[in-house]
Amino acid sequence: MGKPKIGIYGLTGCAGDQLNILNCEDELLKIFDIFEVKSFVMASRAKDESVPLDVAFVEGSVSTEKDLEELKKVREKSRILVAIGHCAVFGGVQSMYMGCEAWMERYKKVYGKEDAVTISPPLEPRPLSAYVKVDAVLPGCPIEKEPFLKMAGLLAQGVIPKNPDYPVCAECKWKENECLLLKGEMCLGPITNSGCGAICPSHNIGCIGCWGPIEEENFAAGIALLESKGYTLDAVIKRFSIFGGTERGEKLAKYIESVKGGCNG
Amino acid sequence: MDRKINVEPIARVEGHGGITVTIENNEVKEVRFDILEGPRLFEQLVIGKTPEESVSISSRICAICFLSHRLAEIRAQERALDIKIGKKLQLLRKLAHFGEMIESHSLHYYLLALPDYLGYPDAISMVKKFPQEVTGALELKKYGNKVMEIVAGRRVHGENLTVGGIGRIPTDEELDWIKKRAKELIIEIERGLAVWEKLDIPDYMEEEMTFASVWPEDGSYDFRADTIKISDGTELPGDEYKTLTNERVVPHSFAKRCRYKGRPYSVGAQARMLIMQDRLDGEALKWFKKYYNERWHKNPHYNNVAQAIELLFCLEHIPEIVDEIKKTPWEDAVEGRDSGKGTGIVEAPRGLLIHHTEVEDGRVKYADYVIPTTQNLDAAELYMRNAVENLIKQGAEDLELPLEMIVRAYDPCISCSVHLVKVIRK
Amino acid sequence: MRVFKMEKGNLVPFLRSLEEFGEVWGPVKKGNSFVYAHEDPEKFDLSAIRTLIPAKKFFLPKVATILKFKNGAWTDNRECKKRVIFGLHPCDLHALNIYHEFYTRIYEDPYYTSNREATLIIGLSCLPDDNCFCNLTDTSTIEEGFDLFFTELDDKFLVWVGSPRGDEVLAKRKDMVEDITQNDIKEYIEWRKKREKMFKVDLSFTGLPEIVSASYDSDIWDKMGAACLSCGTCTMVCPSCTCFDVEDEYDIRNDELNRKRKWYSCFFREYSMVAGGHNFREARAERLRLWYTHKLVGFMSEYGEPACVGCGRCVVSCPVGINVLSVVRALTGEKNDAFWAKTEVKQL
Amino acid sequence: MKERVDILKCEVHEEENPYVPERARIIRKYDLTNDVRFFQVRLCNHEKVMEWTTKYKPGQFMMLSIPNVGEAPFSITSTPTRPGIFEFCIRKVGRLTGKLFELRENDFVWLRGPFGNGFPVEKMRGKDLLFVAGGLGAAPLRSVLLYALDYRERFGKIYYLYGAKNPDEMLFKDEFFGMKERQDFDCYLTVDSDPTGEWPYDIGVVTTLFKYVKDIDVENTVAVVCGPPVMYKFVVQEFMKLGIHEENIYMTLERKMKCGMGKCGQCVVGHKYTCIDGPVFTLWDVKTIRNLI
Ligand SMILES: Cc1cc2nc3c(=O)[nH]c(=O)nc-3n(C[C@H](O)[C@H](O)[C@H](O)COP(=O)(O)OP(=O)(O)OC[C@H]3O[C@@H](n4cnc5c(N)ncnc54)[C@H](O)[C@@H]3O)c2cc1C
Ligand code: SF4
Ligand code: SF4
Ligand code: SF4
Repeated sequence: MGKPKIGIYGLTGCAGDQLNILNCEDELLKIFDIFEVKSFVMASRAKDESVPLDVAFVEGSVSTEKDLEELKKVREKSRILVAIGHCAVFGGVQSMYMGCEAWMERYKKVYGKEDAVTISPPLEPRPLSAYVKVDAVLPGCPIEKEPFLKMAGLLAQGVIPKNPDYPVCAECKWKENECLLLKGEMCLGPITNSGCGAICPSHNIGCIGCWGPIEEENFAAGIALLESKGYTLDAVIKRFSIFGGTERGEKLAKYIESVKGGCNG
Repeated sequence: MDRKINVEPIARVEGHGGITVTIENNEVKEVRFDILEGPRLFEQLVIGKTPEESVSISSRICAICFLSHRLAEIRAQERALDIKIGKKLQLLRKLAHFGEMIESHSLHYYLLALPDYLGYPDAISMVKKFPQEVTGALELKKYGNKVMEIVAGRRVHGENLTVGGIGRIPTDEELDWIKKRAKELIIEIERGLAVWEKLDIPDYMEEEMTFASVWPEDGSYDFRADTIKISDGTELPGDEYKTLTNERVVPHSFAKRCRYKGRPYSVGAQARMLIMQDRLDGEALKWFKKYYNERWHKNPHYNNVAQAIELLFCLEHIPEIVDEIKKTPWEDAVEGRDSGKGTGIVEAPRGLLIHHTEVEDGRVKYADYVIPTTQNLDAAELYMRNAVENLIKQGAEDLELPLEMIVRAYDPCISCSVHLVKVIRK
Repeated sequence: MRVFKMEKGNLVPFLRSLEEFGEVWGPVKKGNSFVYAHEDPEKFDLSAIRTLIPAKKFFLPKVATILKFKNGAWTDNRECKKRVIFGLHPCDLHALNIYHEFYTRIYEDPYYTSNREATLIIGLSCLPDDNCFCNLTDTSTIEEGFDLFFTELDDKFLVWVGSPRGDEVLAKRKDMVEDITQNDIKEYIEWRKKREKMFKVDLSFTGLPEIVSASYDSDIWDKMGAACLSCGTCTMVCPSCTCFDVEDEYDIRNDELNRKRKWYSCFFREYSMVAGGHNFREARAERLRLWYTHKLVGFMSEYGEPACVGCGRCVVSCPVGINVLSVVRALTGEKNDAFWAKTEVKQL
Repeated sequence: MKERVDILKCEVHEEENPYVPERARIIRKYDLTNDVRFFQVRLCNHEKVMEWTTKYKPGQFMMLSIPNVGEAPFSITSTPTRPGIFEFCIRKVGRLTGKLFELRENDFVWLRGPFGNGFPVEKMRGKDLLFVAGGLGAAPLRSVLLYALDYRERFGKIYYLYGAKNPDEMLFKDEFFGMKERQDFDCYLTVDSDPTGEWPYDIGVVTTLFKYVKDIDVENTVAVVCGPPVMYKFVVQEFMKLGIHEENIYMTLERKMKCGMGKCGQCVVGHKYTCIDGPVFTLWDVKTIRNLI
């Protein structure tokens, strides 16, 4: 068995996940050594899109027809497709209004008219899984070095990695932090995927949820709890939606509909 | 000869861009720098959010210069809300900002730009011939990252620096490490700078250019100010940034375009260095003098070396920033109002960055972001057209690499440029 | 038990001198709370009540590599560190005793045992705050499970020797301690009386196992389940929670495979999930019931005492107020103003 | 740092660490159904082969490791009366089992164990035995069945009732077909449905086989059921109808396990740890510890 062939791709996003791969300064040469990197446009001019890949890492949300085309091409030639980063896994901040205010209206507010830009028809931003099968995910805005290396390690061994199922609070307790929620701060730890190492609470900053919603999030209780601490429903919903991605966006829209009608915009 | 050249995607830049050149009868019909990165509508995403949320969201515009975005937004919010911060916090922000410059410039200079001049597809392939330079680059990058991690919370999208405050102040041990390591690394960047001397800098695109950058009020070479200076001598108060930028939408790009007095202009390390050259000092000044010549005013390739000199400048100044932070006592910010307008102006590694915000009752009502790459697009197109015309005359076959090199010289951060577009108000 | 007394001023030099056995750890302030840290004993805070994370972190580390795989074989990877831990209160020591029983029953957990043998345990007396209820769980005093135990009186410490190791340590520091007098005993008795009066939690734990068992079908579990965030905080802070997860990680830096174990919680979704995605405890209510039955009933039938040691950590940690006290109140029909009990959480 | 005085012990003891798995070689494998595969493995360390393969009890399980993927419990389907090897039948359901199915003969896996209480084979002595299996439940049952047959003289009457969804889903079909020929015990096989039309025996759910159970001494019968959770209820009803005592009815249960030694907690039910207090439980246990099935 030769070295696994990999490709690293970016759709629409801030490139933070690819950057954090480049940020593995001590391990970068090693990564290029254990894998045969066939395409990593952000780092190299050399690329070969003609060969099938063992693993494709894809960052970014699908936000134009062109993104979608590229995603489908990558999917087709890759055995394992890994969504990296919040945009690819959940849709990114750009998808926070999913299930709510019409996207085209907002688009027009920025660009003036629907067809102001003709280069590639825009799409409302969605995660990869909205269009293709995704074999593994590494969330985070951005992904972190340690979980990435862990994931790369297993992939290099031919094993598909699995993410933890628990929220930031667990890691926060491991860091022995005082709970910010108990101090009345808006911390999204309990409904957010772990993996970051509870960075923000460890800096006395409430988690803003950038690792996306945990699968079993009890956001109804989260809302009720924050309301009991004096935050308005509107403020809580806004905060929840920022990194809620398309899925929580839709859930929130339903929730708001049921409690007060209207939308999270 | 009819020819259509399409370079897409452009490698070793952040985001998705493409260059389309159409040549008919040996005449250049069109040179187009397309931005293919999808729209994310940031200026709409922040509407209705709190100032803090707006900072977290808008810093996601770009990963490489997230901190600049963050600092620009923080500054905009603080001006809108009339929040006054203490000196220690100012210095901490400055330190983090220097960290970002070091990280971004080392990434760009060594890993993204140098391979072109030396004839490699990427930096990893350079390891054999230039082991010291490549490992040195990684060390510098790691250091810049570490500074951001310590002061800003993490390498990318750290949340530690907030409107009017900071979550956790770095410990003395951390600060001491930052200082010590800065001194150790100076040798690395000087080694990198020495490579420039041996390079052939192409001239087929040259044309006199207008430059713009911040103009720090305290007379220092720095990356934050409330005033913009243009190379024609004009000084603009930050709030009047539109006099410079004049954004417009073009159909072939999700990024808007900027022109000053109807002409392209350029921002970035080269612009900063030309405008603030009298404020350089130390070794950085010596290297600038060594490499400076008339072509700096008309050739974008000098942006690369300007970045490397700036990197050295940052390393040289970090020790004194650290010393000052340590001796300055903490003061809480003075709260102002909950409605108002404000503009935050900073230098991102790749140039002038402007965040404008309007807040009403603690919620963002309007936002406008003008990104360095947006400002550089027209200049890049102009230089590419020159290059194509001259290269055709010289009968050159390979147009792709020269064009890509021009684009890369701008160190474009395409994902930012895209979302950062003017809101049309009815 | 042998008892000595020590002048207050001798404590710091005494603790410093213990560095010769291993790292000296003790409670230090973090924000408004406390954590065990390896610092100069001068920084130890004798007034510390409960630390954020209990001393179990020394015996079952939050994350540890237990095995390494190299050249076709798994090898034991025991990293034990010699430590002196100062400042464990009676409730913490009771919890450690539970840990000890649990981790040595039937199969001895070699990692636990190594860590335990490498640790010198020094207890410290405490005065309860509003959330301590070790008087209700019968864990407010301690007879065994420590090497030395310090009781802080007005102007001195009484030092109880709980093990031959403790005796040996003290024997080499004879000049720091003195024999006790009749008067010291009197002072101690006064101190005990004063302490007993300080417990504030007004609640009866009598008959609790039966009550919890009988409440199996009570709807309070659903009410709690609606509010519980499955954040796992309660299990992380509980000194008698023992669960862990095991995971293989391949480290590309050193080209080696590590089998790691890390703290885990019965509140996490996958805890009770088996092949085919079937989950024996799909509803959070069921996980809560498991925890409380395990703490208050199950352990009782196995070890004759509840697994709750009354340290109050869940009381101060659960963001929605689910804790032993509020649950017992709910089960026994007492007034309950916990968030989960007051608030109707409407699920989608 | 100063040399530390040696009061605290920090040496790693030489005694066996029950977390360390032993290497074993897959010596035979074949498909039992389209997603269940039979694996026969042998420990690589010759010195341990006999010790390990004679000391376990039917109904116990091993923790099987594949490096990088992890570890999971699998019932031993072979019997200590036929030592030298371990046999497993494994259904492909996820990461570890998926990887296991990629392995070939002569590849390695890693084992530790045995764990669990196993069936009370001593208590069964002299008793009539009634085994009922459904689907994959035949795996742990096969072990105790073969054991009982190898020590045939120790037991009274033996009934083995086994039901599968359809003929293709029946494990060890040939082996059990062969057993039907034996005169010294009663083996009955059934399938829920038979799309092939070639099934020679009963058709219907496993409980329909109870009609064949005759002349057992209910006071002196041990009944064992293994199968999917849904089956338990109905089979237990049949046992009760026959009048078998709750404490003589045994079943094996499945929970997630990470250690097999009553430490990780993931298999806990009430105050029972399935890995050490089980996986074999009596009906009485099941009734008193709620949530067990
Ligand atoms: C005592 C006992 C005996 C068993 N005997 C057999 C047997 O003989 N043959 C057989 O095919 N299977 C048996 N199992 C089940 C077997 O352990 C699981 O099928 C196996 O763990 C699935 O692992 P996986 O990595 O392939 O699946 P995963 O990818 O881990 O997950 C698939 C599903 O299995 C669950 N799961 C994960 N780990 C375990 C675990 N350790 N135990 C149970 N479920 C788990 C997950 O929650 C998930 O829902 C037995 C289980 C127990 C407890
Ligand atoms: S601070 Fe936030 S992440 Fe940490 S425990 Fe509290 S709620 Fe959870
Ligand atoms: S704490 Fe929350 S916001 Fe901060 S990095 Fe982690 S997931 Fe993101
Ligand atoms: S009971 Fe409280 S602390 Fe425990 S998981 Fe639920 S919300 Fe978290």
